[in-house]
Amino acid sequence: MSAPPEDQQERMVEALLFASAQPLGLQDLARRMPAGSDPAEALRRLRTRYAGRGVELLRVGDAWAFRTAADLGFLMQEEVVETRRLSRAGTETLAIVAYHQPVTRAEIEEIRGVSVSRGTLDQLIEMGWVRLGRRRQTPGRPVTFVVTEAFLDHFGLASASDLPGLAELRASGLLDSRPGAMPGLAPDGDGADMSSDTPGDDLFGD
Amino acid sequence: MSAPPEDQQERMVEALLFASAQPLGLQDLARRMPAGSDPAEALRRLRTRYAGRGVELLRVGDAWAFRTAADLGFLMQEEVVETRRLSRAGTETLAIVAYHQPVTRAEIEEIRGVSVSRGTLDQLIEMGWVRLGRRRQTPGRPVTFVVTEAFLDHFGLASASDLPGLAELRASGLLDSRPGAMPGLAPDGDGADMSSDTPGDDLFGD
Amino acid sequence: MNPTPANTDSIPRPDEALIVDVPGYDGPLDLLLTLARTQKVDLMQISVLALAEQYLGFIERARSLRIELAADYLVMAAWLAYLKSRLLLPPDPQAEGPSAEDLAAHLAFQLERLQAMREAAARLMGRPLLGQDRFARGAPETVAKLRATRWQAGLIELMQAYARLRTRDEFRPYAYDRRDIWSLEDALERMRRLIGHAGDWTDLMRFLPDGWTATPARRRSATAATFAASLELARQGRVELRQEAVFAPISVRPR
Repeated sequence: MSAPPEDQQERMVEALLFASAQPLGLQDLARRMPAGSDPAEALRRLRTRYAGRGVELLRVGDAWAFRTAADLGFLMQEEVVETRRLSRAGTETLAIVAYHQPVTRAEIEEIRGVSVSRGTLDQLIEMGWVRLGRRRQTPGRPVTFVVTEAFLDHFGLASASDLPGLAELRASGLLDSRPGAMPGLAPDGDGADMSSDTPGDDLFGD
Repeated sequence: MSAPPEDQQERMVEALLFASAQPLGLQDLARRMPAGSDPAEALRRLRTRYAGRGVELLRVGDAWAFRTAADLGFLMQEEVVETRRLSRAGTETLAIVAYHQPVTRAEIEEIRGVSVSRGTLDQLIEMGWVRLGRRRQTPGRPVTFVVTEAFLDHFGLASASDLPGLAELRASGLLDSRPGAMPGLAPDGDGADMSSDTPGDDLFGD
Repeated sequence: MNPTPANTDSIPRPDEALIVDVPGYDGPLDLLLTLARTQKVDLMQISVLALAEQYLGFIERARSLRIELAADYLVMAAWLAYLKSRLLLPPDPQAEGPSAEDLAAHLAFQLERLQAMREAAARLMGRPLLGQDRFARGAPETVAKLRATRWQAGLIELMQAYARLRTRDEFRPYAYDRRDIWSLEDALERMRRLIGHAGDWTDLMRFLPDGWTATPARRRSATAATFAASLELARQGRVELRQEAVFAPISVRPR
């Protein structure tokens, strides 16, 4: 039996290297190919064929294997999306911005009754849900905050004015939940906000 | 950022498909490539490039994969995966699902003339070759069974319409159902014309 | 459940062999198909009458050999006996339902269809199979995972958070909170002033300031502060405290 033609040998080495879990050496290839084959020559031809392709024929020690071209390594990364809940401080601040936009930091603090830590607004801005609005034309020209398109997208709103008002919220029974009994709210991880939330606030509440 | 040039996109698809043991769909590819890429065109180019090679680009339903050429299988005896042998009931049931899909259990029983034993469909589903299709919109809304992408991949079929002999079987009316007149066999009571459900219709739709 | 049968594609065997193989048949239709092949004709040309006789003869011999037959086989035998009689008798013009010829044609169709599916299954299994003849990449390259965070917040949570803030303002404005607190300092000052006027044991509650007993919140705050003040005065040795029983009223008198 004579050895297969060179282009067949090239196909064989191509298939063997593709299917093998380990890099294959010349001896491995020769052992698995028909007698008289010349895997070295087939490898040389394959190497030329794959030069510059998305996959390259690489020498690994004394053996050979296909590997993704180095410049395409970035494709071999996949984003794993991890979902996290917004802290209570974040949710409240976001709500205030949505209902009162454009709103200044001082106004947010007045409504929340506690100072807003830098981190909370920064986080909301980084998430793409809040952005800076126009400066208020009042003494000090304070910056204002508004919600973004991404915010409207996430919450499925056509505009922030679609948010139900207090009277509607009350009518729909959404006001029944008590502070501290909010379902699914993560504990406030925002240190600055926590410390300024005086515990006495709730102590004598009904 | 504009999409990479076509030859770069071709390299990217090549790298992604080489790296994966599973077929990847157009969406999988597009998701991992730079924005604006056109994996479909890249696939077309790659398919031409790999035609006749030791490794070939195959369509598997709506997805694509590199697989070694079938004629070189004899070289890869070390890579052979030992699979559970399907019983005759298993292979017949699989063929009935493939050729008659979407098909109900009652229809499978009508064709085989025996009730489908519990394990048979379970085994096919467990092997990933059969899955549930849409419910038939007939009285009782029976569940239907269809073959999967893994089935196509295993048997080297680009789509369910490439099943061997499908056209002849359809032409000879053997994929039609007729009013059952046999005793003790499940009647094809829902009267649905199975031939009107083109195989493949339901295959990847949901 | 379905034992692997003897190879039914082989040449038809003598009756004795067939009988021995009965448990290997995959139901009456499978047995009929095997019998039909002995006619060596295209299944569409098959003589259903002859097939019915073959089947009935087979069942008869199986019974005489005391081979247990599943109910399916007997039901099929009864139906074929009926079909046979219908096929032999002249058609009854009054009869309703399908004619004997229709029934026979349907049986032939079922046999042909089962045969077709068997052949299809064999062709499928004869294809170059993944993992047998065709192979996937043996060393798939792992995909590195990059972490990205997606923030989750629901509209309901957002609205509730806002409602919580606004209702807190409505009912308990921040500035009013202070007005509802009777401080320890206030209570101490008041008790020092009043204790000299109390001759003997006096209920502690009588030291609560005017206007602090109407609402529960104010009453609670004033009670707590006054009680704390009485403890402080007792520590200083200026008053004595007395309580007759657990939760009984607390009395105070100067020392």
